[in-house]
Amino acid sequence: MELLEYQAKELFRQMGIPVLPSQRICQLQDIKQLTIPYPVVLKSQVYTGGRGKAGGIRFVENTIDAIAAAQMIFHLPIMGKYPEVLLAEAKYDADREFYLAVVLDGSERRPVLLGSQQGGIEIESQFDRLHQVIVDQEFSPYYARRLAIRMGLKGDLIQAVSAIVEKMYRLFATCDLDLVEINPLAVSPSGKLMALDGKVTVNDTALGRQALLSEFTHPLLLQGKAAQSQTSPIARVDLAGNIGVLCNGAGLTMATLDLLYKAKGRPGAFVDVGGEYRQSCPTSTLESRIQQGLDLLFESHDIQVILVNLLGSRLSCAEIAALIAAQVQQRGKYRSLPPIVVRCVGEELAQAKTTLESIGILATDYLDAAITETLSLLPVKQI
Amino acid sequence: MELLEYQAKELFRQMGIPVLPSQRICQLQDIKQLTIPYPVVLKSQVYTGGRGKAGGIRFVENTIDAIAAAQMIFHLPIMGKYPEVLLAEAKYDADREFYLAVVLDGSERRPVLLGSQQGGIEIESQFDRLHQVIVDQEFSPYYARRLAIRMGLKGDLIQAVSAIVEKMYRLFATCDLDLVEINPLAVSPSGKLMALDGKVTVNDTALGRQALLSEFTHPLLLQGKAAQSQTSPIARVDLAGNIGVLCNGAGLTMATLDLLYKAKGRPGAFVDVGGEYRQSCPTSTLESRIQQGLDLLFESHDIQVILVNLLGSRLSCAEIAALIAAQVQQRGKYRSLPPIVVRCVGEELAQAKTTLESIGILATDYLDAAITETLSLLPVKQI
Amino acid sequence: MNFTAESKILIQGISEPLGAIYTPLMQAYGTQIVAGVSPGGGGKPIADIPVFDLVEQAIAKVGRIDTSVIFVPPYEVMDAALEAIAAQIRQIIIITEGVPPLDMVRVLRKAEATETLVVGSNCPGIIVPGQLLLGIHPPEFYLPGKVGLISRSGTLTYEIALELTRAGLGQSIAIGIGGDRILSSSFQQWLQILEEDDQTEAIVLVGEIGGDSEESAARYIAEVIDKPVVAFLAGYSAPQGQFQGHAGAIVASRIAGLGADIGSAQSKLEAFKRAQVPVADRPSQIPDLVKKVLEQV
Amino acid sequence: MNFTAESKILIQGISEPLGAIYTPLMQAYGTQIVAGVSPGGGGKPIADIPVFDLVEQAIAKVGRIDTSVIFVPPYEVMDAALEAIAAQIRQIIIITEGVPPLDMVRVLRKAEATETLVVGSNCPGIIVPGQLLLGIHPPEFYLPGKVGLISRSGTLTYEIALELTRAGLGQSIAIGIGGDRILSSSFQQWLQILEEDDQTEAIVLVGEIGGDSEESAARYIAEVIDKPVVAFLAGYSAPQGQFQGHAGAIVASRIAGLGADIGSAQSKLEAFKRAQVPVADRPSQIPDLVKKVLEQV
Repeated sequence: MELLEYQAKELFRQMGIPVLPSQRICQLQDIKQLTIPYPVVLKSQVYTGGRGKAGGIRFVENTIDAIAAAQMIFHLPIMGKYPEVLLAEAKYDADREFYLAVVLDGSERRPVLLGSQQGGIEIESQFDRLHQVIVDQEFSPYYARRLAIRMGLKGDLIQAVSAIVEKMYRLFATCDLDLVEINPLAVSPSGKLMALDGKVTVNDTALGRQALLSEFTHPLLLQGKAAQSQTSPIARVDLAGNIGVLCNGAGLTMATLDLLYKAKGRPGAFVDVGGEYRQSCPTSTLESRIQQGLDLLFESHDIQVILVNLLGSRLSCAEIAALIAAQVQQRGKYRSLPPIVVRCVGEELAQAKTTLESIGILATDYLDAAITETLSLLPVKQI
Repeated sequence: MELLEYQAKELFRQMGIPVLPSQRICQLQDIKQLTIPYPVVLKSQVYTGGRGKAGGIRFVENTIDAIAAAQMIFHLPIMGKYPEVLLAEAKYDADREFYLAVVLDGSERRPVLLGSQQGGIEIESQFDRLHQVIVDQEFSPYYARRLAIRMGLKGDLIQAVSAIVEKMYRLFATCDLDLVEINPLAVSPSGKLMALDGKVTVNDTALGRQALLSEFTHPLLLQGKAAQSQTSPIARVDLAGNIGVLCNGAGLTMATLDLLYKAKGRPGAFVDVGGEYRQSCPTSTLESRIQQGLDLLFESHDIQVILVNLLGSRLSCAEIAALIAAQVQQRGKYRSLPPIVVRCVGEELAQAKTTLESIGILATDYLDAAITETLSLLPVKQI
Repeated sequence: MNFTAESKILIQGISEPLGAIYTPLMQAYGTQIVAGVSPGGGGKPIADIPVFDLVEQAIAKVGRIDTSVIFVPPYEVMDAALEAIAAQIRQIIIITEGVPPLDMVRVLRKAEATETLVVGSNCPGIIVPGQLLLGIHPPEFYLPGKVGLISRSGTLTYEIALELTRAGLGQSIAIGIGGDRILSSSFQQWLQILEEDDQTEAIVLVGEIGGDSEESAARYIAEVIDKPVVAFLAGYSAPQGQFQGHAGAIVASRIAGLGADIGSAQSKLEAFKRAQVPVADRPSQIPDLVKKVLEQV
Repeated sequence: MNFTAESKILIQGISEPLGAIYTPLMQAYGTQIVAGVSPGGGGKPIADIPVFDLVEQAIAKVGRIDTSVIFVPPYEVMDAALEAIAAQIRQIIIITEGVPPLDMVRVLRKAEATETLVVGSNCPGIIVPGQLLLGIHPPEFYLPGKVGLISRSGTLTYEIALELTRAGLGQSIAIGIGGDRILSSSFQQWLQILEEDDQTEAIVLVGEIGGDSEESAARYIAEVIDKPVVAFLAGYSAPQGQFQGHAGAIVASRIAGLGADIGSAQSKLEAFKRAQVPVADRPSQIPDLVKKVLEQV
């Protein structure tokens, strides 16, 4: 779960990472309560990047300018998203801009410290200039100093920058982050450091145990999309086509979609009812997840055929067939449903076939056959 | 630095260790503001143990009883100390009482978990029944479960007790404690646990870095004797005799006192001006520490002779002699000072002897000679 | 690697929902589950398996344990794994999904220091067809044989095992290394193990888009693997961001010099091409490719 | 143990107050100080010694380091020691006083895992008379010879060295193991090292009241040390609580089965008596006892 800039900076403040005085602007009249002296920077608080180039950051010299700029930013979509909050911050004159980050590296299977003396908006084109230090053993501040040295820093800046990296790492470890990034870290002519922008991504698996911390530190940690995704783990992803796919497991779902595309089909939505080993959704509720998933596909008006592809050691074809048959009969009372192809594997396949064929649904244990059959059920012109 | 019970319990509450509702009583009229329903327990908040047997814990049924009991406890010295605060706490009926502690074990050079099913006031006579688990590697909750098993617990109590031990360990590690103890940990008939008394000792070396934490958690962490001992590291320890000792280093000080006792002398006070390698008192101020120490001994009216014994690689006998001579001459202007024997070792001893003998002070580089000389300077009847 | 019908197996979290479901299935497959651990549940056997409160109690009672299979809830996985390592268990399989990655990093550091083989988290475990099941693979999809199967997926692994089995190509072992960002054992580690395994004659590697596991594996195959390898890849058509790895990981991969396009199906496909590893177009094509590479040996 | 005139020495915290004072004294004694570390101070030599920002930079420039002597402030000691260990330095001496004990525990765990010898914290370090000085012993009190001196104290160690030197009994080595509660190397470790050291013919052990180091050392001497040992003990007359170890430590020691009276002078004296280790009545008596035990060998 990504945090907004002002949330990230609130965490920075608590960790002792230097940030500028700032205020949240939730509505235009908040501008009048600004206690930060002008000039002030107003920044759109959206999750996507590139807001500077899109015009979501404005410098203002007085209240009148500020209200006009805030109104503009509130109505400026960035990558399609409107901000709910702006951040008003003191203006800061940087002599130089550094880049610092701590990120979880799946390849090294360790946290990695990243840094560059060339920070700012061009960092994405400068990955080659990023220096890295892998935190192979338990963290100790010498890793942070090592990064400062690799960045080419000298003298007092070594300790000043490594002190900030150390705090970033503690935030990273304490809050189970995927990423904490400061870009730019402004360096004043006298060597003073200031985090001008901040990005924090919390690992979703850890949200459940950061509840207490977030109460102490920042209640926003548990708001937003992640909390939602925890309470309803089954979601339909809509695509541009007309075939609905219900499958269990991300890999099998992707492979099934790939097969449909390769056969010139156009998936219109898919639901991954999940693997068998997630503790948060015990297997005992697999049945209810299949039902939820089917309903989600039934709700999509673009879907003209549904492919159900389920594999696993505890899936009985007969049970799946009974489940689907019951649901189709129940939902079919009130509306017409798209045709369904069911692919499952097991000893009771014959029984499943009987159950499903009686209501006009084809069942097979071969994936290729299921793909072919699914496509054949589409109206001819649609292919 | 030891914390008072109510301070320890405040930390327990923050860590999620169950404690009873309680209120601090700083003066008698606070009793009237009690929101805890009667019956209530009033407890003297003193650093020493044995307050229950001394009468410092009283159960009261109503406000009138409570005021009388509080008045009594405020005026009851325990090991010579009067409480400044009482703790009023809900009464709790325990089915059983356990003992739990986490302690730093210098012998094992590790933290050690301690536990017993026989807690309560008799624990000191029951050390043999205490079970221990050494936390040899980085802590993980299985160490806490191992303690629960060694304590002989079964079923749900294993997880319930180990969850509390885990929190105690986190408190121990986060706050740099020497000791955290819950005695008794009350067990209700239904298996619910409650920390009825708590003891927390913070390691003095860590007080400097617990400032931030203590601001977040408990401002009292930095109050009391430890803060004092940090600002004035030179202290005079008074004994029953008449010889003053000024020495550098704990080991040498103890050995010097031992030699005086063995020679039938009676030390009346000593000042350890400290080793050479303490970062908090850099060697550059050794001179001022010697001056402070001498002044502390001059202030004691029981001291009839002073032995100065200083050793170290950067101590010049000539400089020490000059320092002592100057101070004796300065202080001696206004009052009569006890005779002094100076023991120091180095090339400039001859010069030191000249300096000191001119004002009637003997200097020697032999410790045994210094001891003999010191005793010889006492009035004969005193020996 | 020590996974045979003689292996002595411990189940940590035997009374957790998944542990309770899969333990009897593993047992039914012939796996020698000698003990279970469930703190607070010690002394009450489950499916005739003795249950203990602590791993060390289990070992004291039943003797040496070769492998522990972990089913405990996500936030208890790190402690369970460290407890197993402290008790000298040197093979650990973590089935649980949703383990915080920094917990896995701590387990990994300890595993490396103690030369412990850890699989997972978020994985179906290991099956050695005809010998033992350590996890949740559906055993009826598998057949004893000579093909080693290594996969980042769960159910897709079963799909491919099924295709191999239907084609009469049995498996020497199948390992789901897991789908999480921090994986305790990598494709490389398992490629090396299967390269040395006498029972394995060919290897099928099942990858997904996201991360750089496949790219690294391809390079590793080109450099040190002599046994024939066939790959399959899922996610050519996956919508952007839906299954992709995290931007931060991509940043880090780029810095590691693995190219800007890392993680995409195209990048992985090209990596396999460079390593001369045939990539199957569909699961049902895998048996043909395996037969072909085996004939070339 | 590798402490000779040829040893290459690093000073961590060379620009800290104590580092700046004692580095020239060590150098003057002939100690080969090849580099200093002072984060932020790299590139500016001190007393002709090259100074670096990181330990790894120092090693890259000057080559192998045998021992690092640490003078950094108390809260930076753990990091400095871990940095030295990570850079493969296998002997570390921590002079600094006031290091939080749990920091020392973490250093110790790492030291044990890497077989690193750590001395301190809060200690005068090591002197090998005539060869090298690693710390703050006053070298003029020492004389090359055959007596190994191990002590928990600082200045008391010098006192006893002085008595030996005055009596013509030189020292093979003197180690201040430190006065803190968590000591990275114990009396036992040093007894074992000196037992194996060819230069050492007799050992003087200087203890204090508090803790159970002397009791454990006495048991260890009785069990495995063949070289003659003489002990001295400070604190017979110390007022209760003034120099005593912490109640918690005593609790723990009692549980460890070391008796209820652990930590007192009486307990230590009896332990030495049981181990047949003569205990000197006063520092000036030590040379006589050493001569006596050497004659008996």
